[in-house]
Amino acid sequence: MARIGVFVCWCGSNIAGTVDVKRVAEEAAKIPGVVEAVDYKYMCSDPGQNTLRKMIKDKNLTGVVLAACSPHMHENTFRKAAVKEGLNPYFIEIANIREQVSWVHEDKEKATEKAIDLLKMMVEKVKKNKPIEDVRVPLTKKALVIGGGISGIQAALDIANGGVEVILVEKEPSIGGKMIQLDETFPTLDCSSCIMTPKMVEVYQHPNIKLYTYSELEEVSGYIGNFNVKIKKKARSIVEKDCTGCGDCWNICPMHKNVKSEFNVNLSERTAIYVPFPQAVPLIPVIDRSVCLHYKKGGKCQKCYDACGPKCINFDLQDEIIEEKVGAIVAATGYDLMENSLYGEYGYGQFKDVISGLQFERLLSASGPTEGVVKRPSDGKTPETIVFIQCVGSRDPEKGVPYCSKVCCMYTAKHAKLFAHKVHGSQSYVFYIDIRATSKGYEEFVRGTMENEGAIYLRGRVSKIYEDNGKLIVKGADTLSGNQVEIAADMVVLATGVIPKKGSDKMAQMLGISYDKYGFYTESHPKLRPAESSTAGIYLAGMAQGPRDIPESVVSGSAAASKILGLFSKSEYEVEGTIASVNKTTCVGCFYCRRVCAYSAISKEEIKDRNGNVLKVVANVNSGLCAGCGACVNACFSKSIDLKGYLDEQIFAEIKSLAV
Amino acid sequence: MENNIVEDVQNARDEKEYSAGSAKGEDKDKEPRIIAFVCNWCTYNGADLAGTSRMKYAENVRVIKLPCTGRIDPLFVVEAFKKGAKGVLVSGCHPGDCHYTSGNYHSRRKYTAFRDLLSYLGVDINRVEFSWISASEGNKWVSVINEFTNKIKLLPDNSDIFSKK
Amino acid sequence: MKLAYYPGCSLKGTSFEYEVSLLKILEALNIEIQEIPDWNCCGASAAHSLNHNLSVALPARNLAIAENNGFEEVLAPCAACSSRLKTAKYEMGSDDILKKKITDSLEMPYSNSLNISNMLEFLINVAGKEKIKSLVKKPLSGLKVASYYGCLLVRPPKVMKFDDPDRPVSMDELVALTGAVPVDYSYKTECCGAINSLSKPDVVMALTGKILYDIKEHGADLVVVACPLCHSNLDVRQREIERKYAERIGLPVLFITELLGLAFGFSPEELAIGGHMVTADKVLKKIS
Amino acid sequence: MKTVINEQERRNFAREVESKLHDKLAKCYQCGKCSAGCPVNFEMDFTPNQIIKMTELGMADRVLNSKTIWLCVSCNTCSTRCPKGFEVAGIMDVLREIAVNRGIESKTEKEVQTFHEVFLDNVKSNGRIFELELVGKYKLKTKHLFRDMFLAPKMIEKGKLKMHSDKVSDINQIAKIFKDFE
Repeated sequence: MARIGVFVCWCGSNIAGTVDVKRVAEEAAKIPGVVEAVDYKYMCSDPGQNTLRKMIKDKNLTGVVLAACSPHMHENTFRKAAVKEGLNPYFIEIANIREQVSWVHEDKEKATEKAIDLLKMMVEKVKKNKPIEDVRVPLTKKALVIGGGISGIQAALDIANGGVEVILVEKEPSIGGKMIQLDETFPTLDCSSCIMTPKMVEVYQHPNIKLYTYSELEEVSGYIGNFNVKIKKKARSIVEKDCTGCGDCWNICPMHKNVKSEFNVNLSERTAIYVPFPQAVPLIPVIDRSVCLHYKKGGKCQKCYDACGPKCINFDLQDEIIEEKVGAIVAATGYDLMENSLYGEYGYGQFKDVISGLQFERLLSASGPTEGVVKRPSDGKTPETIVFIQCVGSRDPEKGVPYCSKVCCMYTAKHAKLFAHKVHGSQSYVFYIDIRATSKGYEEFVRGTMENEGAIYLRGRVSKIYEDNGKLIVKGADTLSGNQVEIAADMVVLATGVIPKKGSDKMAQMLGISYDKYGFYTESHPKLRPAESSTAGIYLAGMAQGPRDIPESVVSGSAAASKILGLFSKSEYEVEGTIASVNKTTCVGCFYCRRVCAYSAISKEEIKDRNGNVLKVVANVNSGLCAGCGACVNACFSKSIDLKGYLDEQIFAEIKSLAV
Repeated sequence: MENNIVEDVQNARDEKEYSAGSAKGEDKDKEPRIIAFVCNWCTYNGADLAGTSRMKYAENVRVIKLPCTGRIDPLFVVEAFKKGAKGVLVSGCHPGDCHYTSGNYHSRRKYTAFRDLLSYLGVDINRVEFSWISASEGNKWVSVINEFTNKIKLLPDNSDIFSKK
Repeated sequence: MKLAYYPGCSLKGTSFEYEVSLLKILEALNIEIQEIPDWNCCGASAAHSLNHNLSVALPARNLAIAENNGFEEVLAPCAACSSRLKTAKYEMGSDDILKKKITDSLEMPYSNSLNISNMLEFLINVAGKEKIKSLVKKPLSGLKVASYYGCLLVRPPKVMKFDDPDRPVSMDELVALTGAVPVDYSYKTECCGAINSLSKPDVVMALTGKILYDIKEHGADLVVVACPLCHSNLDVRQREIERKYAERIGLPVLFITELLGLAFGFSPEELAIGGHMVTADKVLKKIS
Repeated sequence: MKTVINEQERRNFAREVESKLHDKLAKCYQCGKCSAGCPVNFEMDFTPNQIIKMTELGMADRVLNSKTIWLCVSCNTCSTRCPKGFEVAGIMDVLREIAVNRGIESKTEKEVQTFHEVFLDNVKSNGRIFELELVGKYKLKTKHLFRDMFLAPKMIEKGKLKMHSDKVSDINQIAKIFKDFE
């Protein structure tokens, strides 16, 4: 039988001024199960707390109800006091008679009535309370970062510098991501590879970072603090530890000039055995088995093997599966650019001199196919007039995506600026719809491109590009003057829209995190928890969340890292005990609960007999993942899930107490 | 310890008398009672804000706090009417703001379907209100409570809501 | 499958060559078609310019007659006609009220289920490229042919649902089947001025001129089209354009059916190629 | 140019167009791709994107009296390339129809309007187009008697101009369609 103690707080005159606290206490004392009801001036004060503790001890209380201020104010204060007397903290309930009564009502009679009601509700609830233990989850203090672009690198370095081991997995043969392909970066025009390469090397040499390049995530299971991951290390055909990166192999490869370079976005060629670019990290080649003659012609060609001094080429190497245990994961899988060939009217793929923004970066780059001299892909001539078209694929719900890709306004302004610097007397035309230049120094940067470099900005889209006598005739609109305009250009650069990395939806499914209709990962809360995914222990960084520029990507990488370091700073991960639990006897295994759970906290559990035969499959709540929202309780058809602290019987008791 | 047992027995006896007593005290002219099921993160905080801002509103509402509107079982609403409530308010975070990502959507979907059932049971669906009130909308809490209370007061007083007319 | 044939007004008038050649190649392909009984004009641009409902109702009568005669597929060789028939089907498919009004007015049951093809769609989807290729007896090797699509064969894509609206390939593929070389050029889908031929001849000549000179520049021997209106603008007005811009063009404009007919071994006379304003004699010598 | 916007008029006109168009004017974000690709834009007094904006703002007089709506050849380049999938060509049809319903005669593009009218008359009386009659009536109406006259002899010689036409035999049904929808 319950032994409830009731305390009615005056809160000075804050409550006592409007509520007849004496009467509330008197009424409370009449409720069966209440062994004593007192009123007191300030329950949250030390003497107030001592009164509480004394009564718990003296009257051997099984539950306490305070009629006081909002539980958001002092629930924790009173819970702590209760724990000191050996009472489970979840046996403290608070009737909010300040914010919900004394401060919002004036009629003392009615206010007192309401206060008594609220108190009664809590007394009935606390009678049904059950002890709840907070959940403690052990932590494996090692992090996994997926994606070796700038945000992934930043996250890995920050975590590693915090003294925690990191595994960095990159799909491509080298880390560096998209940023290493860029020439100079807005708005400061610092050279991308100059600031990126040292970071890549730091990753490679960091004692706390284990780097897996040319590797992909194969499987993820477990939960916060306890993830098991399988990484597929694709066969490079090179014994990595022996390779010196001397280059003898790729220099002799007969597939010279036969394979389009991914790094230079098809503007140059690479060999079958190759490093994607000279500053690649690690500087270890990989054999592209889809084009290598050794694999295609039954082992006849082995020129690279013959040329290799340390004999580190092994054509028979197989993919390896590596298993790791980690406590937290950063998903920094990055982005892709939309397919320009969707726009038949722009002739991408048809006209050689219509190129993408990323291709223009490669043309500008000193390490690019033209060594930084701007040349037309068609005839190698230096272009004098370039037309830049913004919003190609972005803000285009018909053929592309409806959202703004955020970086194109800025990189186009940068392109026009760098083009003016590189080719004297040249002219840029930029077709735009709106200019979005909202970060520090951005607006000034764009204005500078117009005012100092003489780029002409036209507000409107381009409808069609024709080829005429080696020129590209760009037919667009200038909506400000209300004119159709035609510009004869030597080259056209399309500012292509940003989309999530191919396969990011599959990755999200593997990780059990939510993603939007485009495939961008969604934050746990768009404003307040931007670094967290919907799943505990998995964090987000970079363009995988949506279009953003380099500074923002770096910030997000650091944010994810700091969240992980914070998580790992404790010995165990603590979760409030108010989570769902399953009655496995009545659960029928329909798993409708799984469909509503936003946290992937419900797994399938097999109930077996002594011989190991599966009797039935039931739902199991993973306490590390459950956030305690209770959606599953409501979804359960057989009433087999309940939420600790908000049990059905508790809520019904509250309602019942109001019966008239 | 022994003392406790004596008290317990006394308590059990009291419980019966107490319920009988409160049933006796039933008052026909009593103000209609409204039960509000609210989520812990948005609406409960909104109501707290109304309090700290010392806004005034009708006394009829009794709040039951839950973590999320997604936890609010439609049976709670039925139970509330059975126990004499004249109106039930369900309120949580705005679409897109749910602390638990999607709980409020589950809730909304459930209530769209639930309205017909309530009406079938004989409850005037005007007695059930669904609203989004954020933690910053103390004033909205006040206006929702006042408007809903007025609406309930204007409805014909059929104290036994479950008896089909 | 019963194939209905909707000739439209032009094929019975100014573009009779189109019909003549069409019937020839269908005969060779062994495809039987039947004219929709008592068909009426689709209303063309005039109807949709002035009265939306009428622009759906006029083609709907033809579709309803075809449906009630047990046809499942309609060939409308004229690009404008096929566009109007397809648009009518699209509009009635998305507007139940309009569909009801129209069927009430026609006093005929109508389910809106016919499949409508323009000439290119018909040749590729119904006749089939394999079969066409197998009938080529006299390959047109050495002939450089520019395909001109214009507007209504591929636009708007949500109604046409055929080929790429900005980089179409279907007609070029048909040209390639004949052994001729398809010529790539910029203005494949630019508008020739269409219906404004009579009311705004200057505009039409400017637009058509641009297309013809571009084709000429890219070295084509002749142009193929699948639209009577395109043909009329490119062929009938060509001499006038030459005079206006004081530069010779001399590009014969053939219907795609005529080109296929030549490759199938029919004589120019059988295909009524002599009916064109710009003579094709010189070009035809290249292949004879 | 200055326009004082009367909200009631603005709303009435925009709604009339939207309901006939089955599309929302607000969808247009004025990128101008329609105007950029329009083959006859060079003859127009307002670009297509301006027409859309002016319609949204309720400038009925200016829009319905514009050259643009009559110069549009319905080639659908605009609608095809519109990133928002807006019915650009469609709005021209709607505006022409509204102009005709309001009895507005185009001052500058009378020929286009007349041609469409003569064309429909021809359909109404024959069920099909009798090209010779169509051309003849159009020339009489516009008094452009001699324009294109030099084409005629050669066209007759080539067999392109037929001297008679086939009529639709159930001409009553055609009349009924016109009656029901005109």
